[in-house]
Amino acid sequence: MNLRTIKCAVVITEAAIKAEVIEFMTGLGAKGYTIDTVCGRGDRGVRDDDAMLGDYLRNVKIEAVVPPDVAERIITGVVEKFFKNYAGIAYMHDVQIVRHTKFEF
Amino acid sequence: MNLRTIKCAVVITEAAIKAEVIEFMTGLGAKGYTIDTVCGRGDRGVRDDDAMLGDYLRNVKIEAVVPPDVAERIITGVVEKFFKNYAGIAYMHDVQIVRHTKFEF
Amino acid sequence: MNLRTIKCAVVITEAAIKAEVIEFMTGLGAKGYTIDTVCGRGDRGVRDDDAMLGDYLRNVKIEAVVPPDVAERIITGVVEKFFKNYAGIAYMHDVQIVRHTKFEF
Amino acid sequence: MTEFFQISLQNILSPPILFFILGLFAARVRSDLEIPPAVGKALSYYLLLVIGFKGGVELSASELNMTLIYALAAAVIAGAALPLIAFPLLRVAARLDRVNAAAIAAHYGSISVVTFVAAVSFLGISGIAYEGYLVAMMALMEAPAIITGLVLARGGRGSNVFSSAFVREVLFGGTLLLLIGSFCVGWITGGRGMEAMAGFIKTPFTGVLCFFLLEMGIMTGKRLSDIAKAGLPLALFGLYMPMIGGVMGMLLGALVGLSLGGTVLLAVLCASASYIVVPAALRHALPEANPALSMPLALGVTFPFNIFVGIPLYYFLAQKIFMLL
Amino acid sequence: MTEFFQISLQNILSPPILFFILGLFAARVRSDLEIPPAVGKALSYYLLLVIGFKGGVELSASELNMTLIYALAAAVIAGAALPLIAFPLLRVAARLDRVNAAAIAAHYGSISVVTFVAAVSFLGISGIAYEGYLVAMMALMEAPAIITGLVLARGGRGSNVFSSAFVREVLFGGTLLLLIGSFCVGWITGGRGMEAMAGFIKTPFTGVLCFFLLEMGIMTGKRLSDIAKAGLPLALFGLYMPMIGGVMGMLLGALVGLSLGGTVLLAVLCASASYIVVPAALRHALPEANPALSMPLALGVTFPFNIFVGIPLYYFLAQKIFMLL
Amino acid sequence: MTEFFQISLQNILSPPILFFILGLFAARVRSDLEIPPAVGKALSYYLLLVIGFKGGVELSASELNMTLIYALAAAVIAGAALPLIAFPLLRVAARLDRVNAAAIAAHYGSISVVTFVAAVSFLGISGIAYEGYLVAMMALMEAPAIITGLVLARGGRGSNVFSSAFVREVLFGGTLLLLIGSFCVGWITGGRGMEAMAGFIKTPFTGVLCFFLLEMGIMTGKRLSDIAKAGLPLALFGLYMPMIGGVMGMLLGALVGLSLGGTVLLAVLCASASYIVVPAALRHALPEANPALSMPLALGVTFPFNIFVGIPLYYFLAQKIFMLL
Ligand SMILES: Nc1ncnc2c1ncn2[C@@H]1O[C@H](COP(=O)(O)O)[C@@H](O)[C@H]1O
Ligand SMILES: Nc1ncnc2c1ncn2[C@@H]1O[C@H](COP(=O)(O)O)[C@@H](O)[C@H]1O
Ligand SMILES: Nc1ncnc2c1ncn2[C@@H]1O[C@H](COP(=O)(O)O)[C@@H](O)[C@H]1O
Ligand code: NA
Ligand code: NA
Ligand code: NA
Repeated sequence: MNLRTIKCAVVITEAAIKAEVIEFMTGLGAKGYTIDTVCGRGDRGVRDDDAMLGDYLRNVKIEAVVPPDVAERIITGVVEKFFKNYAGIAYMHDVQIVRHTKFEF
Repeated sequence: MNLRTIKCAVVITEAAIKAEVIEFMTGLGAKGYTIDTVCGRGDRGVRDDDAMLGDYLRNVKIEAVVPPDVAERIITGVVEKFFKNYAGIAYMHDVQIVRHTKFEF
Repeated sequence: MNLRTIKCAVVITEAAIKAEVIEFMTGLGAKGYTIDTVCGRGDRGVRDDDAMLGDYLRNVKIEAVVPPDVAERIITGVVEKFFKNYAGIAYMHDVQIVRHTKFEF
Repeated sequence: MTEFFQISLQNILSPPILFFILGLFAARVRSDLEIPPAVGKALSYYLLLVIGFKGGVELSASELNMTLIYALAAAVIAGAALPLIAFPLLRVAARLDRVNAAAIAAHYGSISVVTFVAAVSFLGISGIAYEGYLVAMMALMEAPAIITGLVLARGGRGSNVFSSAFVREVLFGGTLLLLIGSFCVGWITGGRGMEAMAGFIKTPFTGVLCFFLLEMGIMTGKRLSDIAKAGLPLALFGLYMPMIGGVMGMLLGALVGLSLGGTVLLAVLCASASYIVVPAALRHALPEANPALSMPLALGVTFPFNIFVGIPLYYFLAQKIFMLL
Repeated sequence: MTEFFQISLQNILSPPILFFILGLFAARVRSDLEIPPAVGKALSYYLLLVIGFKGGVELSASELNMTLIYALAAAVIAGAALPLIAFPLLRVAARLDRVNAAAIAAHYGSISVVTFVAAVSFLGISGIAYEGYLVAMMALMEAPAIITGLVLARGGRGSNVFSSAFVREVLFGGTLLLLIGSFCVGWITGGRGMEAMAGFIKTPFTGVLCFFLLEMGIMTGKRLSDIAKAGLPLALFGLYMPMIGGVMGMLLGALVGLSLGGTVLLAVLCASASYIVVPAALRHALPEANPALSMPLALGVTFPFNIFVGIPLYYFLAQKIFMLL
Repeated sequence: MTEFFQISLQNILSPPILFFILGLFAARVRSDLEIPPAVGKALSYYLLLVIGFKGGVELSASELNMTLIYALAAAVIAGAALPLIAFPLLRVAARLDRVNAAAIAAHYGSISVVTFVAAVSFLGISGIAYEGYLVAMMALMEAPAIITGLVLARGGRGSNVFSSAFVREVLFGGTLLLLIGSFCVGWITGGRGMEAMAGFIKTPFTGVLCFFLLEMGIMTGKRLSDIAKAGLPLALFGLYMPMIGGVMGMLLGALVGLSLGGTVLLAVLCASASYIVVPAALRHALPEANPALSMPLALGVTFPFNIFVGIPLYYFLAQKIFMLL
């Protein structure tokens, strides 16, 4: 099988907007995603997993393996759409995959 | 210390076959791995962490820092061996490390 | 927006020294970090999440998106400072980001 | 008939069922109400421990007779026979391919512990006793059901049915092991053990069951939409198959001479479908089978049917049968 | 006065409060003592279930009269009115911008379930009864408080106040849904239900509350340092606002004819500030508001104030009022 | 001798120990039975809270006398002395390097709370009373043990023994803090507190202990294989060291005038080895030490030895000693 290089777009943000961000990413062309609950720290201070106090204190890390153009639209898009009011970062990096049709429309 | 570029092979699949996949990866030459439980969505629908209902509904993310040839064999191998019947994706990407002997045989 | 390539430095080590490693990374110039509890295996054997038995059996995965020079100092630094006595690995890889000022001083 | 309505009303108006309804509602309105998975798992372990332990203690109190032997044999037979009934129905009525028909058949040969627990608490409220060894019967139904299913899937050829992974999943799977283990502990320690454990086994039981059924309701509610995908024929199977199983269980119970309570519980075992042990086992032994078909059916259709209609129905019918005897 | 000291001493020397202090201490010395989040969440669900269920059962026992109607109306009014009092204070005294002032105002119109539970257990120790429907009153205060807050933030224009996300967060949010749901279950099943559930509802209650307040203490302790950032004027608001609310609650309670216990609890509801439901709702409905301002205030200042001083104080004052009546 | 067999049989046939065996079995057959870590941690906190609280309540009931002072002193001495006995044995018999010998020595100077709890429930079944302040003694043994270990490791030079991290781990570590904190709460609230808490402290205790020992059995079983790596001399040390400690504890107990129950518990404290607090502390204070050596030994060898053989043995011997007195 021949490998192909596409992108992995990663968004780390408030669990409170998990659903919105996922919808946004799939809307831009992500055919799938993987999500995990994480803690962290940034300009908006420490964000720790106090499950009792609710999602808005926790972070989620959402990653989607997508074609380069989709990845770029995702990371630029989330910054514009969400990161004015919500805590978060977004980045992308190259990944080599086998079944490229699985990740493209 | 001089850095060296090798690969990080990532496999996201059903927790049910965690043991088999790990064995497969170490068998191909991974001297270590890091594993985490994740949720996600793909062609086989949403896979969420309903611990009560058992592993086959959850995903694990297994990553192994390995030499490039091993990484390639891992991601092509898991696709052939597991992803016909099991949900999952696999990819690899470059990483720079310090103690390369730690990751090679 | 124009993208810029910087680094993501990843450290996987014993949860017991989580605080020390974070301090070390931020000390070297990481303006933020994301952390997660993971399991894994390496030269020091299997490290699984037996929360009851305490942190020293668990791993944490700490990643920081930072300028290349900081990333290099982090991964070479943690190896020297911590990995003689503690279990762990460290690596870095390229990532493209949008708001580079967010990650640089 | 009014009598049956009274019974099912009494069932539905009990706290556990009402919390199950609350869970269903929460899931439908997409509430963020959700028992953390780790806690849900611990609660399920609590129920397994309690049910197993109680069964063992009761067995230790009752002297062993032939009925026990017959009953255990009946359980094995039921576990193996039910898939043979379900399989053709699934092939013909639901037009499923061999593998998926066999897989689902295995689910219906096996049992749902939570349905059993709900039935036990239903009998408790009505103050009806049952044989302690019904827990053992429950434990004996899993394996035959799965094996039959695998043989059906392989078209008669039961090749590598007993892979080590399979054995570990089924015989040593957490669910069954804790159930049987607790059963043995209860059996060994008997009344003395129950004395020491009562505050844990009896005091919070109903409440924990409510908490647990709340979570079950949420999980069931989440999957209701998947049933549409499964299609009407399959959904209907999820409704009539438990009744077939229930009747078969009742007749078996009366045949081997179980008490009224025992007969109801055996009916519930035969009527219920596994959504934890069997899916896990088949994921390894029959990976070609599509879990997205069986899960919603067992959890989304048959489980609520038994909770709302099945349990009171089998009780009502069993009463009638016992009057004839 | 000595009388008040006795009351608050009796309050502070009760196990729940002492465990709260232990938690504060643990956080201050940066101990690794920490209830796992999943368990903490489950415990909070337990408390909601218990409080809701008990309230429902008690309501089913008492005949419905006009007081109930008045009381429920009073709750809605209180929830809507308190933010109108808090808002100007925050704008002027604490010099906050419109949005953040409105956001914090909403927190103080709403309620803190844990403070309510602590007050219930305080009344329990003193053997003072209260109306079951106070739980319903508690549930009715959230929405008006948040809506008022949003209208204030939007400068009168209540645009898109009722977004679907908002409704789901507030009406169908886990906290409220479980509280109201359990209340209904208790109401429907009444005494019979309580009989079946007592071992879960009553037996471990105080102990679980201790466990939970231990965790609350840890979380509060962690946030004490953030208060400094909030600044003195805001911290002071966290101290005098509950007293304003408490007095208002007392008068409302006496006015609508609640019992002594009920009056104290209404005072506690008005005095307490939400740190779970409101922050979650506003994160969606008012994202410009900075949660780092409201959280430490409600959890770090007002919550401990009510636990240590507020509850006994409102009880002491309510007694005095009832003597005059 | 038959008498000893009866005692240990009665011990082994108690639900907690049987569930421990079930856990061992589950781990050996690689079952997926596993209490979620979050729940396991919460259960351990429950046991700490209960043990601490009960101890405090009992202490508040008994008048303070010199025995208390002697006993506390004895605990400190035991904690500091045991590593001095263990160290040479480890150096010579097990041929360990200085650092690892010192590290393991510290483990055996310290204590295992779960072993203590198991002994308490063992005494409870036999209806034997013990001094409440044994909990305080338990708390006092940790620090001296670790400090002695560090001094031994540093070859006499106790440099940076008291790093802030060290103090936080040992004095303010979750385990110890919750134990002492609950002890104080129990002491302050006394009988009144126990009244309010009994439904949480006493009712589910044995059951929770079963659940917890089930998990302990699983964790122990998982580590049995690691013992092979540790080597026979070290494994043997894990068997004879507890007996040395046990005898020392008994003599100390009799010397300071503890009751029979108190003497047995002190023996258990001296015989047991820490696998939570000490490893965590040493990971910071003595990172060169290899945790893969001490853990399997304390958890895989000494813990089960004490559970199965030690506890009944120390009880049997203590009885004999008390007959001579
Ligand atoms: N430089 C960084 N590297 C890795 N993760 C980061 C970084 N900055 C922020 N984060 C993550 O993004 C979340 C929100 O960041 P912020 O909006 O800066 O508070 C933090 O809680 C971290 O989890
Ligand atoms: N494009 C993607 N990006 C990231 N993760 C994915 C993607 N597609 C699938 N996954 C992950 O792989 C799992 C199985 O995928 P699938 O086999 O397509 O159902 C999903 O549950 C996700 O966790
Ligand atoms: N080659 C590897 N790939 C990914 N993770 C690794 C690798 N080697 C070690 N690790 C992680 O680093 C931790 C400590 O490694 P070690 O110090 O080799 O025992 C392990 O528990 C794994 O989580
Ligand atoms: Na069945
Ligand atoms: Na309020
Ligand atoms: Na010891």
